[in-house]
Amino acid sequence: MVDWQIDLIKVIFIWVWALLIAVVMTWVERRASAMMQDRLGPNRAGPFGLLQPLADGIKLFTKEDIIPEKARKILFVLGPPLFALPAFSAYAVVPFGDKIVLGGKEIILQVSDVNIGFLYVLALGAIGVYGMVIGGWASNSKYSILGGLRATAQLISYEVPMGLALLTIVLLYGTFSLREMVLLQQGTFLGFLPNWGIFKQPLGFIIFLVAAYAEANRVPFDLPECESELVTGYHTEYGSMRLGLYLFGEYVNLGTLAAITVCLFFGGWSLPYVDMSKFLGPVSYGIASFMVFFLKQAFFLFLFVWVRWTVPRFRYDQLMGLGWKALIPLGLVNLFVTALLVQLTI
Amino acid sequence: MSLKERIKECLEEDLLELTEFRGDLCVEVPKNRVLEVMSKLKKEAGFDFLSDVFGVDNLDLYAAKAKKAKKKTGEEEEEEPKKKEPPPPRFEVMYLLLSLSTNERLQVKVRVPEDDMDVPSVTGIWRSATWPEREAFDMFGFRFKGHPNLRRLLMWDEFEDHPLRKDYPLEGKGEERHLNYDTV
Amino acid sequence: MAREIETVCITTGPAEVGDYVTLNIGPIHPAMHGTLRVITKTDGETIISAEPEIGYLHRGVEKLGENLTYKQFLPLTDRLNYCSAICNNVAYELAVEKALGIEVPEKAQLIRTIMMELARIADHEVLVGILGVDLGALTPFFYLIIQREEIYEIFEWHHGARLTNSMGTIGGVEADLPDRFHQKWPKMRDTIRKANDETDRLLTHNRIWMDRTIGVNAFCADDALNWGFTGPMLRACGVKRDLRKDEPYLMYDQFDFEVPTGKHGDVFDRYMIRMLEMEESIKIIDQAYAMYQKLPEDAPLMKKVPKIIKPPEGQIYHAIESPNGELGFFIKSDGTDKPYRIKIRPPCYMVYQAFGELVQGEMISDLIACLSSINVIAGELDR
Amino acid sequence: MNFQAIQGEGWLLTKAEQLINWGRSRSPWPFPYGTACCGIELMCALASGYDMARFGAERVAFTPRQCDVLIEAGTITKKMVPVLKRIYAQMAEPKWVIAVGACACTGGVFRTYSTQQGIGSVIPVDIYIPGCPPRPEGILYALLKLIDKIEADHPLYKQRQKVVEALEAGK
Repeated sequence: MVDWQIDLIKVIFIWVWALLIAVVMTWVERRASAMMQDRLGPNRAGPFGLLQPLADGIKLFTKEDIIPEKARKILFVLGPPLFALPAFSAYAVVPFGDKIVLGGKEIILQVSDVNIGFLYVLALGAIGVYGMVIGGWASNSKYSILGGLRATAQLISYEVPMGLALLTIVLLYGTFSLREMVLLQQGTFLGFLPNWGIFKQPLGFIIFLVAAYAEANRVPFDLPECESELVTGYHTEYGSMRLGLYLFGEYVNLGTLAAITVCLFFGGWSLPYVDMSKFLGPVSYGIASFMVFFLKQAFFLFLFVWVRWTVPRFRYDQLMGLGWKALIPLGLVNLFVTALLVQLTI
Repeated sequence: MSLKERIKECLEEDLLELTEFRGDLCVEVPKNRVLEVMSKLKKEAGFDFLSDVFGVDNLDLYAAKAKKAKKKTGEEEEEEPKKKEPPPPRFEVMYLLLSLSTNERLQVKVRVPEDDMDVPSVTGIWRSATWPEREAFDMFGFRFKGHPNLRRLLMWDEFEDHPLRKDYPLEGKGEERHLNYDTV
Repeated sequence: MAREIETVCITTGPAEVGDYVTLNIGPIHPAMHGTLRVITKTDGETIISAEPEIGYLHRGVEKLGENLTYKQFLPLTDRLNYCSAICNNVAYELAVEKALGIEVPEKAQLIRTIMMELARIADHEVLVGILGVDLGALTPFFYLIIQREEIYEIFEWHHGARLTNSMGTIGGVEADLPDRFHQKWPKMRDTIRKANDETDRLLTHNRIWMDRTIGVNAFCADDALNWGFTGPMLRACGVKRDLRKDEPYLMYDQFDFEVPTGKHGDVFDRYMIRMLEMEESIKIIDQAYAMYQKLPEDAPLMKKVPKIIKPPEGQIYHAIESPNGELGFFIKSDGTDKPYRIKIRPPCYMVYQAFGELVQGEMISDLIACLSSINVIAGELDR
Repeated sequence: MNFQAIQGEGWLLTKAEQLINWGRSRSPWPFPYGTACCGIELMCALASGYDMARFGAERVAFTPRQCDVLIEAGTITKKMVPVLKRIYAQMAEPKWVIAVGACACTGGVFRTYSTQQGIGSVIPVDIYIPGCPPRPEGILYALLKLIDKIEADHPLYKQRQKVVEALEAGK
């Protein structure tokens, strides 16, 4: 196989994977929330209601497509794809496994190992905001615009602590490439802990996780589409498949964030204390590393759902206060201390 | 001192009538003295809580009474139509007062004739009269003088009648609210 | 923390300066419980003025009452506060009984008490659940709803309806406590406590919950009395007033229970008072049930009342402590079989008229929290 | 091309119709227009004990654009009628309406000056549920009936007619 064919296969694989995660997450969220609330959840479409997302998709596709008369039509149409696409694209730099040997060729399980992969992820995360703001503004509805405004303020202010938390990681590993970071997390730390980012940067991890929840618009930070206040926020006026794209993009986004959390803080595809490559064949090692990565990612996806159905949501000013008054100073202190430690140990 | 005596002492000449039924005291006061009476009751008699304000339409009550009287007296009345007294005021406004310290309740009644629907508003004494007075305006048509915002409360703004009046039919006169995108 | 609120009339509002956005919330809005509508002027997220508009569920109950006989009006009282219909039924029955000048037998009083307190628990459970939903915590709602279903089961055994109970009649109650109640209650007491405990653990000490509720919409006692607040809303402001204690009806003067009061009148206090009141209600039911068990089994349930009820001419007002506050019925009788005028004094009506002042200067999220914590039931608000 | 295949018993369009109906009937997102007592029972039907979400009626959204089934639970007063009309107009096709309870069906006990005597005269209604209020089971039963109705629908009827007309013109 030539290189471009391999790349194509990897791209298709990652698209299907992202889509599958989004679809399954829709189902998991509904069923898991139902289980937490002493209910059953959707169980009529297919076995255990597994086909529920498909039914929703078919329904949304065949629904009448309404563009409100007074909406900005071009922007209204542009909003949902702008929201969903960056989330998909961010998957490109996620190393979802170590490597696999096929036909004597060593293939890295990552679409492209960009050496600034890290910045790429941050940049795409920021672009996703436009989808919400444009959608909110173009709808010409007061609830939508309030949702859009909340989204902007929230996402921009949580980019900063997220960036600070990530900077400490960069300082620690001395690289911008996600793959190299994962490789640096093999082995043990202090002799008994896995050499994972979370043990070296516990504070950074907490800041990153909180910021990730805010980036993903999940409770307790789901202010842009907070149901009881703004009806459904920025996508109040959206119906049919455009709404589907927004809902879908949200789950893809969750998948990306979970994957990046795993890469940065939980050793990516590597298992602690065990080196899988020693006793597994080249092909099975590739698959196993992917499975390990996927399981770790699944845990974080479930964490998103778990938190979503447990806590109440913040108020707008409290959210801002948490971002600017707690997370950013903490992030700065953390960055400073890390820089000092890195300087001293080198 | 019993409540009755206290009320009598407090209201003096403003007390037109004092009735008691099953332990509920009801005093009638003149319409133009409502504000003074209420402040007196609040400050001197200790009725510091306004439970409710509403109207009563006595149209049917008077009609039934006249019918009864007619039955009793037979044809006598027809012979002397000139002697008819001017009809009693049609409406009443009721105020339900409560004393938080002694837990006593008092009903204050004001008679309002149909041709003069102006009643002084007590919103200056109790803010709690704001919506009840608006509702009384909506349902009976009392004009509360001094009310900050006397608009219809329960019915829509374009509605013309006052539904709780006795001469308004139960099923209405077929009013409908029409679609108006500016005011919905 | 009770702050002084300047006396700006809500309806005239502040002068029209600046660029404010008029945001219409309701009547169909997730937090508006179906039929409420608030027109707000906002500056960003801050509310400059809010004016509630009601009447979207005005069904003409009072006019209808003038055209129905005393017994026929009873089912209509269910549809006032449909979250705790039994309290409305009993309030109306007590008012008519007062007009008739009769007192119902002890057993009937105890059954009424038990049912009313169960209804109070059901009502408070809905309120706490909905408050959670409106603040983003959905899960406690489901835990509480399950308990409410259990309470509904008891109602169903006793008088055959879940929601619109029409319990009892003028002069007593029609049926004894169902047999299954005796087995059910001891178990249910624990499950109610467990659900409350779970809710308590999920919400009360949750940092976000505390941030969202403590100090929000604080209201001082003087203002509250001036606006005509009653019930939990008034008690949250620190006024210890409960008609069950102050003007005892039925046999409430014989029970031993506490009246929980708050301090600041904020959303958190209102929430806590409801949580504590549920516990007090359980206590009352236990005592009433103990007294009930001491009575002979063939004790009368009904006072003899004529088939057609014709109270003598006169007017009475009788109020009880419903879950929302003082629920009063004013009945003017002209000696016929139909009430000449019925006026219902709904508790949330008086609270909701102060809504503009309650939320002025707060944020949109607080408006939602405030509305949920008042527990406005459109049925009794608009009648 | 076989003419028979298009005229109604055809394979492709019928299967497409079945697929669409399957999707629609498995995800009837409700718009809970609960105004009065029935709204509380609707809430019970959505909550744990009865769990309407089993049938896919999960995502309760209060924006008419995103919903399929308008569940009108409770009295509609004359003051509310314009709002109801507007909400119905804002919903995207295909849309269905369930009228829950006596008040929504006929006005119920409230035969008064301010109550709309049944919403059937204002918006088209698919399913009426009697009861004051109906039990949650009643609401679930109505939803199942609605699902039956959706499954018997012909969403591609217009397209089919077009093909038939084109073929007939070409003959």
